[in-house]
Amino acid sequence: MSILGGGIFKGMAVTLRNFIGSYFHKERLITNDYEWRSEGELPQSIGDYPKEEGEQLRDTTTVNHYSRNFPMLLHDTGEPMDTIRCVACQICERECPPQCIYIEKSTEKIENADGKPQFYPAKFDIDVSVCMSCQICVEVCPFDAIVMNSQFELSTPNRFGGLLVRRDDLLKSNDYYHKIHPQEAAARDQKMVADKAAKEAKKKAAAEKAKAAAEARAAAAEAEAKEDTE
Amino acid sequence: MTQEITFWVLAVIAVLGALLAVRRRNLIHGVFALMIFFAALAGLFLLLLAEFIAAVQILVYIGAVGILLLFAIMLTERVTGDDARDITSRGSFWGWAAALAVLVFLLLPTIQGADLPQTVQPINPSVKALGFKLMNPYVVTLEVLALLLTAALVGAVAAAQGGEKKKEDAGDA
Amino acid sequence: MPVTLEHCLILGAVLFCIGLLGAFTRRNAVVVLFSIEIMLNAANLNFIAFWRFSDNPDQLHGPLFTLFTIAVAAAEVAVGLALVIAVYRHFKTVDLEQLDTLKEE
Amino acid sequence: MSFELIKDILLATVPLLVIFPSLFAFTTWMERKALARIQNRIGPNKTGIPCTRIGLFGLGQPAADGIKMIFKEDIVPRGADKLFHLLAPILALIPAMLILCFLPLEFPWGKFISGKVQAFMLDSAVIFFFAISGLATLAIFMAGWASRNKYSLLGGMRAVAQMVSYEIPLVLSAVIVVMMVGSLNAKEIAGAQTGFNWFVFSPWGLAAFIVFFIAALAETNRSPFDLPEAESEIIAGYFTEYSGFKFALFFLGEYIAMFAISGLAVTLFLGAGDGPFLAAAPWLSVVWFIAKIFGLIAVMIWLRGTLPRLRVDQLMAFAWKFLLPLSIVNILLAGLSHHVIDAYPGPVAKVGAWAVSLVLLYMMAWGLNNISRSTAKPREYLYAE
Repeated sequence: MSILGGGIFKGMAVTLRNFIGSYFHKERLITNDYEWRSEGELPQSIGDYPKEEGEQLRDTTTVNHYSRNFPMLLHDTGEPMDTIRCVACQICERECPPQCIYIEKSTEKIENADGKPQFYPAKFDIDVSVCMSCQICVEVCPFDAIVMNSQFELSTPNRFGGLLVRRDDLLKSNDYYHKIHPQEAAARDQKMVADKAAKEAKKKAAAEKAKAAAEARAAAAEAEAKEDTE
Repeated sequence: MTQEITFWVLAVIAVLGALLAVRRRNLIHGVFALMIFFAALAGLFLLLLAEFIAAVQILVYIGAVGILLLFAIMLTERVTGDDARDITSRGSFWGWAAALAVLVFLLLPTIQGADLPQTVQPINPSVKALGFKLMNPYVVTLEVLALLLTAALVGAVAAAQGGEKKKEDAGDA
Repeated sequence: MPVTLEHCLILGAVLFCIGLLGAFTRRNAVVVLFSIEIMLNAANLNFIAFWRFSDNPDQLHGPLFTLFTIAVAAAEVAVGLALVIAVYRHFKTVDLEQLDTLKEE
Repeated sequence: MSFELIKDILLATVPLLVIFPSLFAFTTWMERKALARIQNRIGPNKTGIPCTRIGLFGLGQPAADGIKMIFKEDIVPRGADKLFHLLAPILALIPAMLILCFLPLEFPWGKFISGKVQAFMLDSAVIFFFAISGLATLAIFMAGWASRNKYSLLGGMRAVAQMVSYEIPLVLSAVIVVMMVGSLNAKEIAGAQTGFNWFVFSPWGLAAFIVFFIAALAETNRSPFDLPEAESEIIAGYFTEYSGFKFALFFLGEYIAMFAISGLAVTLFLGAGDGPFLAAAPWLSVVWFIAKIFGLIAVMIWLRGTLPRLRVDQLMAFAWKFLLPLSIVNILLAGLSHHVIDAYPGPVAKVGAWAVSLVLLYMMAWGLNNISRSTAKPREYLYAE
């Protein structure tokens, strides 16, 4: 039979081991230190933050890959404006609960990666001070064009215009997405590939059915033509 | 000299505390005034060098009786007395008259007339002597007191708790 | 002039009469218990005063008797409040004016 | 007004008023760092010297909390009892500070200025200790009532019920030491334990120390017994409606009460100010005293990092069905073995008495532990129809 209060002593032994261990094995500690920014003045608006993904990558990889902050637009590998996924269908603008997305559709169409002419957003602004990072835009987007970024260096002294993120600051490449949220990015790409394959299969099946129906119609037409000639 | 001032200060606090405890409409204010009264009395006991009694007074009255009164008030009605109902009983004038009569009867003839000992013996307050006294001549009283307290404990719980029996009759009737 | 027995007795008498006043004039049973406490404490004060100015204080009669009265008072408050709660549960009021079921009509 | 009297009182009380609140600041930092380390994080390490980036292990955190508390807006609910709402935190602090004076702390500078070393050389110090620490219960009730909010009143009533029912085992376990020493004076109790024969080394002393420590945890609403102020319970119990400096006063009061009660535990059981090298430097006794207090507080923090919170009925059942009978039996045992050891002065009787009482206490505790489990019956309402 365990001695009286054995459970309490076992529990206390665990916490004691944890307490002492945290001083010797540094890898136990889950808090990674926040290194201070350079002394300089904070940029006036979010756009002025360094855009090259190398600089932002240093920030976003310090936090673990579960963290989600504010949305970003995705483009496939290549020139951002050529391979942008967003087609300005404005579903996310309508679905966004705090209405913090503002899209202006472009007038003409440009070729996208699959060669189909598509609209693109001439203007795509997200007001970060209003966005509550609820990820509804990510769920409703049919083209997987908008996903959550985990960049946290966004503070600006200017409260009104400074927190409005323009389209060019939002655009990030797909492999940047792979770097910050590896599992989610992989799952999303897999889903896209699977959807495309399913669509092709469906198209192929539809094509065959159409061909079969055409042949059946052609055979029926020949049969009628034969009856008229008799 | 300091004794004189402390006595008068404590006396005034005690009288005010008692008056507030009795006259306040809001019972909670009354209980806290009563506790100030107990504290003032504990100070007076200290002044009269009855140190152990002051400690027991604080422990028993403020620590236990006060909290008990608070619990009792919480369980009964009309605590804050903000409804317009009258808080004094009907014959309150005669109550005042009786209290004043007792005061006058106590103060004037008995206290003025009696020749009271003025000598002040040196006292070294020691709990040990009190303990020994409690043991040899008063040990029976101590045991009876213990019995009384247990009986009061059981009686209080029974009286306050006695809901079950009546609840059943109320249920069947 | 230093504190004399007379001061304490007068104070004890005044406090006792305030307790009496409370007991006579208040409607609420709990306040009557307050006033009984005040009266008991006034009596304790007189005991200690007489012991302090007595000629053989090492007999410790005053403090001993006060100890017993404090114990009895505590027991009395406990039982008194239990009764008040029982009365409240039965009659739905602690107003002493309304608790007159013994009075014959 | 004799100035000698005032000088003595000031000389004895001002060091307490200076030392213990600063120890309070250090303890809050220590608690947050220790709890963090238990949960595999680092704890505050950014607030070092203000307006610079030198975070010296977060030692500036108590100062930062203090300043924040001073400048936070102090909201008083509209229906609240203004007077009592203000008075409650003050009343929570006064008894905690007052009982510090009863601890037998000999400050070394006493002999230079020939002042009285201990504020109140009271004959019945232990009784005064429990009497005045009972006032804190009152302050909690006043806080609960004054904020005119159902939940804080409930939290206040729970806290009062808990403190009242844990005060009895606290006093009973102190009775054993008083019985052994034969005096209520804190200095005599400390004197009786010099040379390492502390009371905690005898079996009844150990049992009494454990009961005292558990009851002290409940008395200061800490760790497994912090039900009244638990966030997940009734918001924040009795100090829901307090913000700003009054909230800080409550915390100061709680921590100083923690110091005071562990000070008493050290005086009663761990030989106040008794330690090695005392002959060499007598002023070391204050250092030993405060070191032991910090030892007990470290255990309190350790328990806070380990044990989950008790439910109300478990709390009550534990006090009345486990601690109380155990301390009563402990008193009987201590008295019996005290006389047996006096009657037969040889070591045989001492070892025999110790062995018997150890076994008896363990079996008693084990038996009580099994029957004291509270089976939470469905709640049966007595008054609410």
